[in-house]
Amino acid sequence: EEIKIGVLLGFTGALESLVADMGPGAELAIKEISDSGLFLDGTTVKAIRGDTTCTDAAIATAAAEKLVTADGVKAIVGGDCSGVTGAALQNVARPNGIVMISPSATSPGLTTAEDDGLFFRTAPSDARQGKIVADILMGKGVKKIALTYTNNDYGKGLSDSIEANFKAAGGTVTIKSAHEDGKGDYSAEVGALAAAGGDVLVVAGYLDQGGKGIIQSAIDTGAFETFYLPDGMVGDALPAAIGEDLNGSYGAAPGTDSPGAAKFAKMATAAGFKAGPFAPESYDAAALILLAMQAAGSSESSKLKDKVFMVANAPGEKIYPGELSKALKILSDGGDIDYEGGSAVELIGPGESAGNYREIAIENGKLITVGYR
Amino acid sequence: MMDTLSSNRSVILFSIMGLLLVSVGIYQSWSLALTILNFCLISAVMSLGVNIQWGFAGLFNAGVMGSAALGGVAAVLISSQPVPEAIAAGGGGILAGIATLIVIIAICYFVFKKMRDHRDLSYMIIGIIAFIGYLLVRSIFDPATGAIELVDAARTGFLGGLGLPIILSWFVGGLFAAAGAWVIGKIALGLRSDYLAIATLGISEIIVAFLKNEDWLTRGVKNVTGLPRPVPYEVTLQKSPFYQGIADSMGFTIIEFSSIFVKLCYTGLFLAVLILVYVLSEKALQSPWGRMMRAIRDNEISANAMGKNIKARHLQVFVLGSAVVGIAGAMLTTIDGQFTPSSYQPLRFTFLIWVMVIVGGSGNNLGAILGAFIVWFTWNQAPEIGNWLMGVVTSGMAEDSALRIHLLASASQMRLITMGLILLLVLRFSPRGLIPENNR
Amino acid sequence: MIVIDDIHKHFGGLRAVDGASFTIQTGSITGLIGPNGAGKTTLFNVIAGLHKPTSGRVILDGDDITGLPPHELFGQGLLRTFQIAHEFSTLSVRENLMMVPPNQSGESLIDTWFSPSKVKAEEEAIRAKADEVIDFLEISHVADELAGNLSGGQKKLLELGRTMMVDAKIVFLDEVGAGVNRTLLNTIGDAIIRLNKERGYTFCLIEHDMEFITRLCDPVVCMAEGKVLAQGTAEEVKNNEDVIEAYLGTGLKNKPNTDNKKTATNTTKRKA
Amino acid sequence: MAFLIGENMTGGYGGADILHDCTIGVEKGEIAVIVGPNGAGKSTGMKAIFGMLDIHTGRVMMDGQDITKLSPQARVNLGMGFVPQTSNVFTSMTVEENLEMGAFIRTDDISDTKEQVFDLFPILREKRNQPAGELSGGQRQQVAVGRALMTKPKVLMLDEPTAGVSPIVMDELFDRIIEIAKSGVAVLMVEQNAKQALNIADKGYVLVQGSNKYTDTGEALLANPDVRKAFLGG
Amino acid sequence: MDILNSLVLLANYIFVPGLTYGCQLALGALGITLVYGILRFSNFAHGETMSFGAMFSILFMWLFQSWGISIAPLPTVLIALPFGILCTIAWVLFCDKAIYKFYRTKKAPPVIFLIASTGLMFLMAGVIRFIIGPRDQTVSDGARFIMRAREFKEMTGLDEGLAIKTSQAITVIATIIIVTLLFWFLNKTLTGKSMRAYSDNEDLALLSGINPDRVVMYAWVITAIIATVAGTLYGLDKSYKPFTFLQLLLPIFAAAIVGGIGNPLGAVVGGFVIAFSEITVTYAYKKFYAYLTPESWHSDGLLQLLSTDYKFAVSFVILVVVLLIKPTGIFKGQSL
Ligand SMILES: Nc1ncnc2c1ncn2[C@@H]1O[C@H](COP(=O)(O)OP(=O)(O)OP(=O)(O)O)[C@@H](O)[C@H]1O
Ligand SMILES: Nc1ncnc2c1ncn2[C@@H]1O[C@H](COP(=O)(O)OP(=O)(O)OP(=O)(O)O)[C@@H](O)[C@H]1O
Ligand SMILES: [Mg+2]
Ligand SMILES: [Mg+2]
Repeated sequence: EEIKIGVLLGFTGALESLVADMGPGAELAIKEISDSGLFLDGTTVKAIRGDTTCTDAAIATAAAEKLVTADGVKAIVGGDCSGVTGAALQNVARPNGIVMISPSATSPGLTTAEDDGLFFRTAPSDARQGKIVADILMGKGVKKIALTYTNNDYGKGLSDSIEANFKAAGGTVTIKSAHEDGKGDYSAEVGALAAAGGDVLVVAGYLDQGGKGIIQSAIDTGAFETFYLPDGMVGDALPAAIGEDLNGSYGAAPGTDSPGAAKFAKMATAAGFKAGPFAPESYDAAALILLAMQAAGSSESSKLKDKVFMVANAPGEKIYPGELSKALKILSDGGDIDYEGGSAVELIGPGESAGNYREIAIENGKLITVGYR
Repeated sequence: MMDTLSSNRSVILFSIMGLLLVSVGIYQSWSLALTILNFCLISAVMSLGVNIQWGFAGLFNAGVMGSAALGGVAAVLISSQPVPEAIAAGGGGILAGIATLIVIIAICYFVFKKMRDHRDLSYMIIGIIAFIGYLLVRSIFDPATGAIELVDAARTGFLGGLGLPIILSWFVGGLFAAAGAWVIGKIALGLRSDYLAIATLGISEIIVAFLKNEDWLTRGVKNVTGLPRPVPYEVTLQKSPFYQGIADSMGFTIIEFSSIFVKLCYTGLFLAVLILVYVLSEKALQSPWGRMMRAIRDNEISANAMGKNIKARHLQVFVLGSAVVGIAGAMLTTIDGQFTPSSYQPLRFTFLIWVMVIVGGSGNNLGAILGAFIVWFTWNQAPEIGNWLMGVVTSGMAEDSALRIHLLASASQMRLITMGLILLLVLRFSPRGLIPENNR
Repeated sequence: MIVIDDIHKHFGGLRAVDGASFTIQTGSITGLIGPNGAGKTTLFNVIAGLHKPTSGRVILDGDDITGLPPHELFGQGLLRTFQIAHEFSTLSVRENLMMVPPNQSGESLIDTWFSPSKVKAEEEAIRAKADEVIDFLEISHVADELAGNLSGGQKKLLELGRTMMVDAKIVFLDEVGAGVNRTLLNTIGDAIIRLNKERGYTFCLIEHDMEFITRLCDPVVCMAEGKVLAQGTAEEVKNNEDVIEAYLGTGLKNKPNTDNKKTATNTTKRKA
Repeated sequence: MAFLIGENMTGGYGGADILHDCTIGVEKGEIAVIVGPNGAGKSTGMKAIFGMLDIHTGRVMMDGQDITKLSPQARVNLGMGFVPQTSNVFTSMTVEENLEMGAFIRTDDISDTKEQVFDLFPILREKRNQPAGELSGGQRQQVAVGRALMTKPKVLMLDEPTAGVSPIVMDELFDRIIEIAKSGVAVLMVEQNAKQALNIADKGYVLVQGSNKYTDTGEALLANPDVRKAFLGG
Repeated sequence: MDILNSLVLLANYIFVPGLTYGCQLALGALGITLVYGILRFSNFAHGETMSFGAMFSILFMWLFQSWGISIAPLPTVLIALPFGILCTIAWVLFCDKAIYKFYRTKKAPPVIFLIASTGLMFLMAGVIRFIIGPRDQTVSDGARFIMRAREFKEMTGLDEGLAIKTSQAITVIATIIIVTLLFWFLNKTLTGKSMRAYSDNEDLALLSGINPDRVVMYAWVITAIIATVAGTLYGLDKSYKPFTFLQLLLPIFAAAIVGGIGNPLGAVVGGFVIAFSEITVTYAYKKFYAYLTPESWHSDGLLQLLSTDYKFAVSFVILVVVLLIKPTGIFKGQSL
């Protein structure tokens, strides 16, 4: 017997370059579990992709509808952008009672939306990260920052939270301005940011989208030399693209001193993709779904939705990427696990990741971990 | 003769379209088929709107996106619940700001009218007034909007709406879009062909930028979710023993039944709108009015010399067409159940609708409808077709061939390729559209 | 009566019309001649509201109509045809004519949607009228052809036909005769005279065919280089030295004429 | 056989046939004139000879060679020049560029010919740098004819070259056409100023509904009372 | 000193980036203008053509890099460019044969071409992602900077720096060369004139002995060259990512149209209008103002007319205003 899991992400459209790693991330977990032979008495699992295009709610709804009613998926990893995720959740997942775990939709609106307990996410909460950012910056003695964010709910929410926390800690935000992803040129944004000034530029964006464009342009014009990199910006691709000029910048991304992130990165490389932003989260979302199924002893969403918290949080044995068969075994033996995965998953409140943070710095054109929070 | 030929053709083509939908129902699921049908219906209304502008009058309106977005805003303003705290915090400021804005516009207009004879001077004065006015209005608006956006930013942070039934917003959406179109038309309709296109596109980008960044009105990129529905919720139906009974007697599970039932309700509503718009615009097209529009489209100078007021007529169709698009925009927001400003992308809301009109056969209402069905269907089913193609292509390859792996990994890109191919093929085999305009 | 009062129309540095003044009396058939580029068409365009004059006024029966848009002038009974045919090429010949009558109730959407019977009755009357015009112009075999597919001359006829669809006060014809068969042109001439006599239309027509001008027009105005060069009866103008030099010339040089042409004198030199 | 001849041409624009077994020809050094009512198919006949529409019966011969299947460009290269009746200038290009385009296939020096055209139509010299679209109707017509003259063709085909030109220019034009013919070029033209045209014509064709109704010398046609009455305005 | 500082400030944040971005838009707009001017339709596939050309340049660049060929300090991609151009020429000529030719012979209206080009846009977008994937690719190697901001400060002793990148210089030079050549070609050479003649009146061009197939071929070849150069230089300056070219299409069209579509000079001017209006209106003039006025006048405000959120809107406002004053663009473009 084979069960199906939907992978509902924007394979085409604005975030396609991120999804190029997120999709394989989710599928990696699914394959790992399917190949283990330990899942639900040897049931195999198959991933089925659905495309959200990131922006088009109609397409996303129809894609979800197809996954659920035509392909008969038991649960969905996705969606990616908050808008389409909300539409798919309300119009498809809820009516059909299907669990969705989103690796990247961070909108607070989703937190409060009626979800009948079906919606979870492995992306960290903005509120928590804002605090971390303020702490790190203050710790370095930074008093004045300029802030730019990608103009979507992720960027907006994160920057709101950073601004609030940083101000509360006594700092000044000289400017807070949005940038659009995928545009041709960021000179105007950088011009305004530079004029406002600040010791550090906080770039709440994505590392291969507008965020990168802003940093590139800021370095080119000499507007800023030091950047703070929140989770969407942390990845090896960024120093690789920008080079030595990024040295001295720092940031933090979800992660523990656990080997999770590194392990995932290795697995990703072996599987032929990169551990880009939200790729570990995608892996974790898929893993959580399947582990919850194992715990529930059933692939039905109505059953597994109650087990997600159990597998994700303590108590239990910590599980990292690549150890899914171990987890399956423990669960089938009636044990308990604490799934950490690639992004140090910790669910709080209404089903979202609380997260620990790994502080990083760029040195010699390389991303290195300097500590944990 | 010509007529029967083309009507035969449309019967055949619509039947094929119907068969495609039915086959989705059989081979995939009925629920999916109905979802697709519903979006097709909305798209059809939208493409009728564009057809009125382009097909009837030759106006190259690339601002479809803006009208659709205005329709969407109407849905928010009509149906979402008011946020009393926000209104208390900034409602007064907003009102004062709007009042000031109106006064300033009135002054500018007054100067414009009074100083007919000193054009350059009057432009200068208007410029200065507008600039000062802009600063003034912002000084009133900014604190108010700031206060509103602070009210529980994560959940509300906006004024909310009137809390009325959402179906009312279809009408209001049409009005909003019409009002917007009137302003745009007054500004831009003097421009021709591609110049008009880029100007309207530009203005609609401005509208969307506004909706995306003015959080106090629309929550901006944080989206307004949970808009009420004009039809029952599946979960409610699932709990009702009455519907449970019906579902049982028809041999469906209650989940299947509820989701099909809800979709059918939508289908009924959308179909009613589509038929109404179709009948009215078909009547218009077949009348002397339609003849006049075709004449204007053909040769403006000559039509003007024959006593037709080109500007007024252009404005009329522009407003009408946009209103229809606005209605469709409100309908789309209704079925999504949420308003997402960042989803208004020119590719999706302008080009795609244009493709529908041209592929279907511009100037022909049935064509526009058929085009909408086919294009949206393809847009949606392209990944399936793509995957299938990919499967065929890679079937002969070795399990671990690098090419096969690469191809399968890129299969999602087949959406674009399939879409492009189908478009090119359709256009190749009927270059004037599937149901061309009959020239008499 | 139309008074053309010191009209100037400049295109950049070029003075296409350079202070033209003359009067078109009500009930007259005024001819307008002049060398190519004299500014005749430009003057028409100014009168008909297509161009705004650089300066000067056009006065129709005492009202200043300078710069009114074409459709308003049409409403006042002022019609014009185009030198380079401006047919509606994607409409049939009949439709080309049927679209002309103003204030058709079918042109209002409200009436179209809510009082179709009224629209229908009106439409039938207009169609009958159009068929009449079509018969007159001897183009009934192409009545349902797209106007874009007409021959050059047929398009010219259609131009004329459109002015016959309404009750006009004054009609400006810009070279309706160019490219029209001479036999048919004579019929058209008769029609113009008849419309003038029976319905009291005033005509102003540009034409290069002097025979035609002589037969129809009184007075004749000759323009050159944007100004009025001469005016008077056809005979007066034809015999005016300036007009002969600038416009008429003195006939063929190479071949002795067998018809009613003067012999060439080779000495004539024209101004541009 | 004539230097250029369209023999028994039948065909049209894809719908019903416009030309019915129509024959038109012209000798070197001669002027042939086609007259007839509007819509008779005169222009269509010219286009057929120039290969701009398909004739399904009949053939076009030039200098003894069958050119029925040649493309219009190929005919230009064989030395045919054509002034169509409508849209016969490049409106967005200057007068001078229009003339240069007329000489596109020539590889020799064109300045002499250009001067000749300017001498013939002095107004064009004055307006050489103005876009042709901004010219008056008659001036355009002069550009159109000038463009064809620039080709230095062996056969010159003119579709109503004098429509809209003032009498003085018309006379000059006819003079010039006679000269051109005398220099050994075959001239085929359609005219509504039929009396003047037949006056200088060696051969005249009267077309009615796509068929040859009368074919004779110019003088004879002029003298024929039926022709005069029905087609030349009495 | 302060005046110098303020000028350098503007140069660094407005002039240099505006010039570069303007040139990038102009190069794109040139291709659009050329197709519109000669073949008479709005080519929506042009953005993807740029992307296609850039992709091939990058593929060849990788090849050369793997062979260890380099022309440091200039970026390697420059030697790959000619090969990219050849591939793109082949591709567009193929597309013309397979797609547009049919509509040309049918004399289809421009809007059909437009929609066909949209179809091609989708197709090419897919093909490109198939070949090179949707991810971001770094193109630049060699010396990135001609002058860094820090170096400038040290050199001049000013407080403000001025940075100029190699890619910026290359872009500007390429634009000047291409525009001049194109202008000269279209207006002075017989072939160029025959191309304009063809676009003006196809039938008459035929009667003048102009070979339409050749005109069309030339037009596509030139378009392919410009597109590849534009795409590659863009990738060199920023980075190459397929998705951006879809987003670039809009400003590029805006540039072509505001300058007067069909006119090469218009494309350049239009590019600058769009680029500079985006940058100047949303720039925060606080620092600039601070340099020029006494201390006591300074305020906390950013002196920003509009937030950068509206930068796109601003360029469109300017565009609409320009069109209202000059309805066919600054340089009196064509209109179908
Ligand atoms: N739009 C324009 N721009 C520039 N010059 C123009 C324009 N329209 C006309 N002209 C010029 O104005 C002059 C007068 O042209 P007009 O068309 O009025 O002449 P006309 O008297 O009607 O001549 P014809 O008998 O040849 O029709 C011509 O020299 C022409 O070149
Ligand atoms: N492109 C076309 N498509 C279809 N029919 C056409 C086309 N052009 C001309 N016709 C038809 O062919 C017939 C002959 O046209 P043609 O242009 O040859 O007439 P003509 O003798 O030159 O008349 P004129 O003296 O008015 O120029 C006309 O009835 C016309 O309607
Ligand atoms: Mg004239
Ligand atoms: Mg003819």
